[in-house]
Amino acid sequence: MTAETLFASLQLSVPELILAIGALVLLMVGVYSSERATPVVTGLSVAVLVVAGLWLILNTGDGEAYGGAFLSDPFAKFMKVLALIGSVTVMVMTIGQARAAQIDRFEFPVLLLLATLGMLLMISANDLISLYLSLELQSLALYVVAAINRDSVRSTEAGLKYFVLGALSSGMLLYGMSLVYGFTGHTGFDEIAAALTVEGRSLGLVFGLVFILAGLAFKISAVPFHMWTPDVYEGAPTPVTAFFAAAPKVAAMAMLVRIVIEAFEPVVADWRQIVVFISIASMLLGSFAAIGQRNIKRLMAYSSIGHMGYALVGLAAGSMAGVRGVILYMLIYMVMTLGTFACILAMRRRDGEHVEGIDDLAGLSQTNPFMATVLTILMFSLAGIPPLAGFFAKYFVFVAAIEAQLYGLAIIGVLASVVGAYYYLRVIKVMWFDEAKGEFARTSGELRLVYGLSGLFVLGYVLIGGPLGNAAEAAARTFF
Amino acid sequence: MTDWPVLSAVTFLPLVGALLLLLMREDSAAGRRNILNISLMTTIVVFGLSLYVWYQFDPSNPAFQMVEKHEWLGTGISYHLGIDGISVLFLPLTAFLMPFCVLASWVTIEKRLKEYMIAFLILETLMLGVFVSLDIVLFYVFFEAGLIPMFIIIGVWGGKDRVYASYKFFLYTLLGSVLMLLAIMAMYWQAGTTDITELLKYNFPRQMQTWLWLAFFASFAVKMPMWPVHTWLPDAHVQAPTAGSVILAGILLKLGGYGFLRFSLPMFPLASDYFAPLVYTLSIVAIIYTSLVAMMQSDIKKLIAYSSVAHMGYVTMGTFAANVQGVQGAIFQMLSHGIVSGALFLCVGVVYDRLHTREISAYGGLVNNMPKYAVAFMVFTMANVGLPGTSGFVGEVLTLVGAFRANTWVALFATSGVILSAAYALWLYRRVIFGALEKDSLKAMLDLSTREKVILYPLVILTIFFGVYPAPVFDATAASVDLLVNNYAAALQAAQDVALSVH
Amino acid sequence: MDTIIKAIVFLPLIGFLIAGLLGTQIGAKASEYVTSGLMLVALALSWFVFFDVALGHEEMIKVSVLHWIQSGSFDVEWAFRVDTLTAVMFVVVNTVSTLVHIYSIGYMHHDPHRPRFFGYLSLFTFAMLMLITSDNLLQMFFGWEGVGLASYLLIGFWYKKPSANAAAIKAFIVNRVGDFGFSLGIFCVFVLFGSINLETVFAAAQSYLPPEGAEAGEAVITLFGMHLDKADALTATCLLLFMGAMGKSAQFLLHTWLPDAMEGPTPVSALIHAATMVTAGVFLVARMSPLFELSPDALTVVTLIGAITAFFAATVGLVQNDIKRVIAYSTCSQLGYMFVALGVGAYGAAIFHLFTHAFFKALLFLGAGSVIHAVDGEQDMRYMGGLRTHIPVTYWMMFIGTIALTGVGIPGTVIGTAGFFSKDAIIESTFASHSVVSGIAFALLVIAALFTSFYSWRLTFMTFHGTPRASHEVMHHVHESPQVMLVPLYILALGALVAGFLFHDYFFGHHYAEFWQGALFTSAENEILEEYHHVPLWVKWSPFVAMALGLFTAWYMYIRSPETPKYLARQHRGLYQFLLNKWYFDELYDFLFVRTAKRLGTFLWKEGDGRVIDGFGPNGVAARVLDVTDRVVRLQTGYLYHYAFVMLIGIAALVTWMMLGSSF
Amino acid sequence: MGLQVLFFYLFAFIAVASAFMVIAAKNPVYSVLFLILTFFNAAGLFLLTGAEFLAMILLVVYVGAVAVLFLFVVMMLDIDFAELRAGVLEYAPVGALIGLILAAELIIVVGGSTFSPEIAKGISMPIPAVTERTNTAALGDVLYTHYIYFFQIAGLVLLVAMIGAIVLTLRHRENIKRQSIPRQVARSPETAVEVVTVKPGQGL
Amino acid sequence: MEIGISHYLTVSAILFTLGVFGIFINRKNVIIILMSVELILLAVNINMVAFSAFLNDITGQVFALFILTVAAAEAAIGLAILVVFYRNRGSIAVEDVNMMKG
Repeated sequence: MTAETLFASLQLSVPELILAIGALVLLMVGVYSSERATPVVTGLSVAVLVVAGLWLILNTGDGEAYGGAFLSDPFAKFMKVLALIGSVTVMVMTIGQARAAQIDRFEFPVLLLLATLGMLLMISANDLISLYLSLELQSLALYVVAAINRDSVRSTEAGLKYFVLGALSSGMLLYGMSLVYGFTGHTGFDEIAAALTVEGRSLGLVFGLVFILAGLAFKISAVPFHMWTPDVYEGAPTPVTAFFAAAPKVAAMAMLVRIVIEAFEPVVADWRQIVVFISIASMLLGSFAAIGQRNIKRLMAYSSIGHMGYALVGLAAGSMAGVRGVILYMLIYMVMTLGTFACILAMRRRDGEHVEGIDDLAGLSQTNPFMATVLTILMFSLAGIPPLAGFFAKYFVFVAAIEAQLYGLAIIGVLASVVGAYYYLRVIKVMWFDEAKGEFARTSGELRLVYGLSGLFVLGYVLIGGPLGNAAEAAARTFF
Repeated sequence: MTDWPVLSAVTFLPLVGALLLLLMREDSAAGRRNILNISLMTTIVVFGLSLYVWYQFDPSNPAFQMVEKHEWLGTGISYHLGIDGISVLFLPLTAFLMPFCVLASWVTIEKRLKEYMIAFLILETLMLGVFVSLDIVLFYVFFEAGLIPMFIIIGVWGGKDRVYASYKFFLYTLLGSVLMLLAIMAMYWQAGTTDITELLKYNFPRQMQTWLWLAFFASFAVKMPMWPVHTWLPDAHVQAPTAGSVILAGILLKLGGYGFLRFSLPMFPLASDYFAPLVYTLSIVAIIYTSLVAMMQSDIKKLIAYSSVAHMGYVTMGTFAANVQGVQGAIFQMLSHGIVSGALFLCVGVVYDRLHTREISAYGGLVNNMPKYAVAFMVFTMANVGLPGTSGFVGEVLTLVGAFRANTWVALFATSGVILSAAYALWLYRRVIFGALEKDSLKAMLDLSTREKVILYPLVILTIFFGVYPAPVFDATAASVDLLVNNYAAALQAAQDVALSVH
Repeated sequence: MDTIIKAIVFLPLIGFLIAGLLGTQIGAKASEYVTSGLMLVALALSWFVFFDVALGHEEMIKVSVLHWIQSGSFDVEWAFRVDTLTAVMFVVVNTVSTLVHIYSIGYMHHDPHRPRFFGYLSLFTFAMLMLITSDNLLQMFFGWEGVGLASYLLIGFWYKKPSANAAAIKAFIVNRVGDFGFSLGIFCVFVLFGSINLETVFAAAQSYLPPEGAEAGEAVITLFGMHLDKADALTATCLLLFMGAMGKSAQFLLHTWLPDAMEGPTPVSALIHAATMVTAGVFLVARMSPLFELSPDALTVVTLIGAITAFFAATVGLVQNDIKRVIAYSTCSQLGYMFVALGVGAYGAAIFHLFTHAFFKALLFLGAGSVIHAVDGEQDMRYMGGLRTHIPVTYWMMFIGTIALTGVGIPGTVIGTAGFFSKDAIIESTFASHSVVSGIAFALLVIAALFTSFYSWRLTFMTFHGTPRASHEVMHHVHESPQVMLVPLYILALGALVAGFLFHDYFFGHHYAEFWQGALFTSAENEILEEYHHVPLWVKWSPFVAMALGLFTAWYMYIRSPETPKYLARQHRGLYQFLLNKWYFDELYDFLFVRTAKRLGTFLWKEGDGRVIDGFGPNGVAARVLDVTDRVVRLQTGYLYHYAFVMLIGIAALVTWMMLGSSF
Repeated sequence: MGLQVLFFYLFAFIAVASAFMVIAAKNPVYSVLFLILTFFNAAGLFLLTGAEFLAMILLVVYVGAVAVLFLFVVMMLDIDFAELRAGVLEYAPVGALIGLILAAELIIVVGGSTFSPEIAKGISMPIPAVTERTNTAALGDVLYTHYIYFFQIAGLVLLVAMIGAIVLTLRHRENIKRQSIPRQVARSPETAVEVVTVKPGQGL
Repeated sequence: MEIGISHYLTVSAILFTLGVFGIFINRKNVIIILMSVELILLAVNINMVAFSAFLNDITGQVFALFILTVAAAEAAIGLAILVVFYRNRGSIAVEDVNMMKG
């Protein structure tokens, strides 16, 4: 690698560099300042993320870097912006919540920064090795933050479960990668695709594909590799859960899209079967299992399982419309999730105790109408009721599925969404129909800002959907 | 075509009212009054605008008018509005009922008035939007979004079992609609557009029509509701507050019928023809079955709800008779039922407000101290029965004529509904209104207040007016219905010719 | 002329609106005077029209008022068609109605709801006028249902009485059964002729059937699975229309509402349930004679039903004890006569009987009302008796009514009461007709005549003769009715006596053609008008004999030997009960329809909606979903090894699937 | 060649057998030791394929660091081994069945598959002949040039692991005595020693 | 008899399966699970190295090198989490890791 290519490569990965260097600097800042450095570090992390994001939007070109291992293209940029928004939002939300959630340690924002860096690298990964390494970078950071409330049994249990199953899944992913490497002789996506076109499909390779998809399915918590999700969502500190639910999903989904569309494009028939299967399984399980839940974080876990199933519907289509659908779905899903978690974070009693039961929301429409309205809008949107954003998200992926003639998938999908609507309705019902039991403490400004913006986005999607759709289309065109 | 976007204006004006309400505070009596006044003014202005639309509408032109079209979400979805003879009258109907809903809630809604009115105004926008949409996705958005405010209305201001009812309402209709959504997507895939005007011209393959038709049917049949997917309606009606019932029966049920006319019949003529016997059967079962069930109800609202199911049976029957009488009858029946059933629910609301029960057995002899109420109720009962001279008759007889032309058996069974409807309606009237005033709880009940008179009397007048002089309705709808029916016949004929030439 | 006709029809409506809407403001007296005054004007105008149209031979008049329904070819106007038939009905309706209005001023003067009552009366009149002036079937249906509504309201006028309410509903619903057929008939007409405007239909009907001997032609309509050619289609249409007539005119099988309708105030019974509304069926068949005439089969059915009704109602009338019910059954029976006349093609005779019947039956009812008024609301004849001396005017009026009803007159001459002319014409026409059922119809009619005579005199004897059986208290208060009630009786009595003599030539005699001017259609083969003059002498005498026999028996059983009826009743207990309970029709219908419908309704509600639809539908699905949820949630055990196990199963399954899938 | 076969089977058999013992051994300490044995044999297999650097790394990094870490934690978390629960194998038959199916499929498909020579031709980073470059040098050639990007990410991964381990386990507990060398060095006899005069026969 | 790549792959497949098996068959001790993960990674490494040798491509060895690196990091994190869990719960028996379920 010559100096010029290295320099060109560095130029393409400036946002990542900003994050990496920022993380190291903030680590130093944290280490060498007093205990109360956490807010400062958090604030600075936000700044780092914002700078990286701005640079990404304004100043980053398209192209390959590091010998083809790193790719900067419209798709990557779109998804990176999403991931950054997700991270920034969670970071902002934690500022006021860190102490209450017992995560007020300066390492926390640093770890989030490193995880975000992992995500960006994942999104840009164009090689099995870079994919694996960036995935691990992100995962390891997440294992740690899941357990970061180290004095809580639940938090550490969440971390343990997440870690054990995560390690198993990366084992599977790696095993698949080794097979793919072995059967194609390459680790680069483009070369894999080229080799596959020449060689055609072999069963060993398909096994590799299955293992890789299983490993990635774990990251987006798709059935049957979802089992960690409810427990980890419930156990991890709420800001951490919010983080889990948003940005990593975007990154993992982006990675999944890229690998199946780019590297495995020649064996589309094989991976489509698998994607259809896990998509259906996720939609169904997400819908059914959520009904019995009492804990709202757990509910959101099942909800996210279901939503990943819907997003996969678009991927199963494998067309440009499908990818566009997935992109929009992840965008909308992330906004809805962040808004919802902002509301969950705001569920704090007057005495400072955080509550997580759905029943604790009783009568919210009277005690805090604004939050109740926003949460209602978000719930309806998650359920996919028009004219809210969630409906359009579903619409675009299902259109793609219909175009790909995946009728069964589409039908099961919409039926599952009806079942799913049931539990979202329960949240709404509790807020509006039931009598209030007690009031929540006054919500901090940043949380109100987050859920307010989220609600506004969901509500106003009908107005801004056009430009967003075009951007998503441009991103999707990368692959076609 | 007008220069300013009148349809957008009429559709979204209620939202403006809702936004104004957001600024209001409810805690004081003056605040309450402000909320009520704003709501009332908004609905009245919207009604005025809708009348203007009707006035501007050119009845001789069967095509869509006052069209507005803008790019919207990409991928073929556009913001496209317009009205034709089939949809034009539903605007004034919707806008007309809203002020009554506001008035009906004037004193009865004690808690959370502001949210209540906002929900209603949003609902109005959504309902109006359904009728003016010329993009099928836009249509779906409006169609489906109506569930949200209605769910809240039933759930928050409803009766004892409101949770069950609101869930049932929501999930039942959602289930039907999502299948329609799939069909919409399939149509987009097949035809490459979601523009209704384009889709109307597109010939879908026969096989596909069958599936699309079934998917649309699933949605509209639930919305209508047709037997056997009607059971959400009695529950929803019973639990909903008075104004909610009015809207539910008056307009929301019409969305299904409108959908049949807008989509099923013109876009899938072959499938409509193929499935007409099914629709007939279900309509007949609806008419007879639900009439019998209605007869045995002990809850006033439930009885009226079941009678709505029966009346919607006439609509579906007339629609799928697919001749001028049937279709016009169906439209008229929908409009008339909108007025009459709305009025009946308002009537129930009047006594419910006084006694807080809907049990028929709790009433009796109301005519003794509420003669004015008795008269109004009588008029609506008779309209419900389909007495000539009331609006209920015109639609019923036309749908029957249409059905008779299509299939005499259908007309035979459907006509027997007139006997049953008389049975349940008059029996209800007798048990509530007639008889001696024996129950102490009833003795103190006062006759209609001024507000209630303002609510009921215009409806009485309209009921009779449209029974005697329905011409405005027929004038507005004739051209479009002719076009619809002729295209339908032509499509069938063409398919037959093809089949013949193949053999 | 247009204005006059509009005035005739709309004056009662105005009366209704004034009395109905402003009744409480302007007071009862004003309401009475306004409605009655308007009726008087309408009456005068209708006599004018009668003279102008029927006797003055003016052409048929058509007055358009307003467009009503226009949907494709289904084009209906609000319009008035006035020909002789309408003019006759004008006279009948407005005369009786006016008199009843006036009579009611006296009869109802204790009632607190008089404005409402007079409003209803006027509403009824308006609807009836709409019915008879209609120029299309739908407007006729409007009037048809309108009178039904008014009847419903008036029967249930005393809304505190549960029995009145029940009777009102019964009347409405049984009528609706008839309307069910009527509507289907209208649809048939529309499909067959492409229009329901009478003019168009009649014009088309002239040349509708293929000429005699020609091919029957192919099926023109598929009715309830039957492919009908033109002739059969016409028959079916007529039968369906006739079903409507049966309901409104309380013919056999659909008669049950009429006796119960006597729960209403007596003037109502006179107006609606004797003179006008119940004859609407007769009017309908007469009006549609251009169609009926083409369908001999339909006419046969009409004859048969009419004859059975005449007989059946008469038998029931024999044993009833309620004074109004006796008259009600009598009405029912007389309507049967009219239908027989229609059935045998003697439309003129039918309308003639309608005309005369209106006078004497209204007279009888109003008389009965006067009696009831006198004995303080008592209606059971077993608690009357000996009233002749207390209320002589009423007695004589009732007497005139009775002789008119029983048809007293001298056969072969023109001396006789109104009933004598009309009824005898019917009986003779029946005998003379070529109908396949003429024999049996004739026999039934003659027997019915005998019974008519018996129960009419029985009524007179039980009420006015013998010893008083009412309590002392009541007898003490017995008083003659005021003039306002008696004057209408006088007028009606006059009509009952002379109407037959005056008009029989016009209705069913030499002036038939120029009087009717085609308002009643008779086909070329129909020569009943000619033939009935040539029946054998015994036929001409048979009604008279029957009448005399009836009179004698009644005299014997209720004057001469009052123990006989009781003895006979004991002797033939079964038969007596059978008749007393009106052939158990109410019980039968209650069992067959009412209770079945209720049971079915409950069944469908609880089982159909509740258990099956909701059980397998929403509730069932919800329960299944919860089951699945339970199971799925139980999978989430919280144990790491289970989670890993699930992942392993997933990967193994996918691997196996891909392996097997690719080997296939 | 015979020797290579012999050693392959030797290493392979011991590796599989000891791997089985890792999961089957009752005592976790034994498990760790069996794991070390497995690593040794795997290193042998690496050697057989010519990946000598990796073989050494496996021994140094894995056996030397990771496995010892495991051993350390096992010892540290003073687990009461007597309380190991019985009846834990309820799902074992099903699990074993599925595991066997998976293994069989993998062996049949992966082990039984053939490779076309086409693939070997198209590779991008050929291993230089042993005669020219040692394995270690060959790795070094590419690791810091071509794969510098991956190398940097790997560094970040290790950084995260470090931060993670510290943030989770490091505790500044109160009331715990720690050695402080500066303090020890800075101590003077005056501060360290207190001279007490004791009267004879009285004691303290 | 030639030792081909399939021999190595078979060994690796067995080790992989044993590793997976070890995760869910084990109820005693979470540490065993961590060791099982190490077995899986070892299996992958054998695969990588074998492929590398038989393809004559050094990428596989580089990949294996990174896998070793990450595995070490993973082990560190895993043990750290295990330690904090033990501090809270006083046990690392797998059956005790079940606070949250449903």
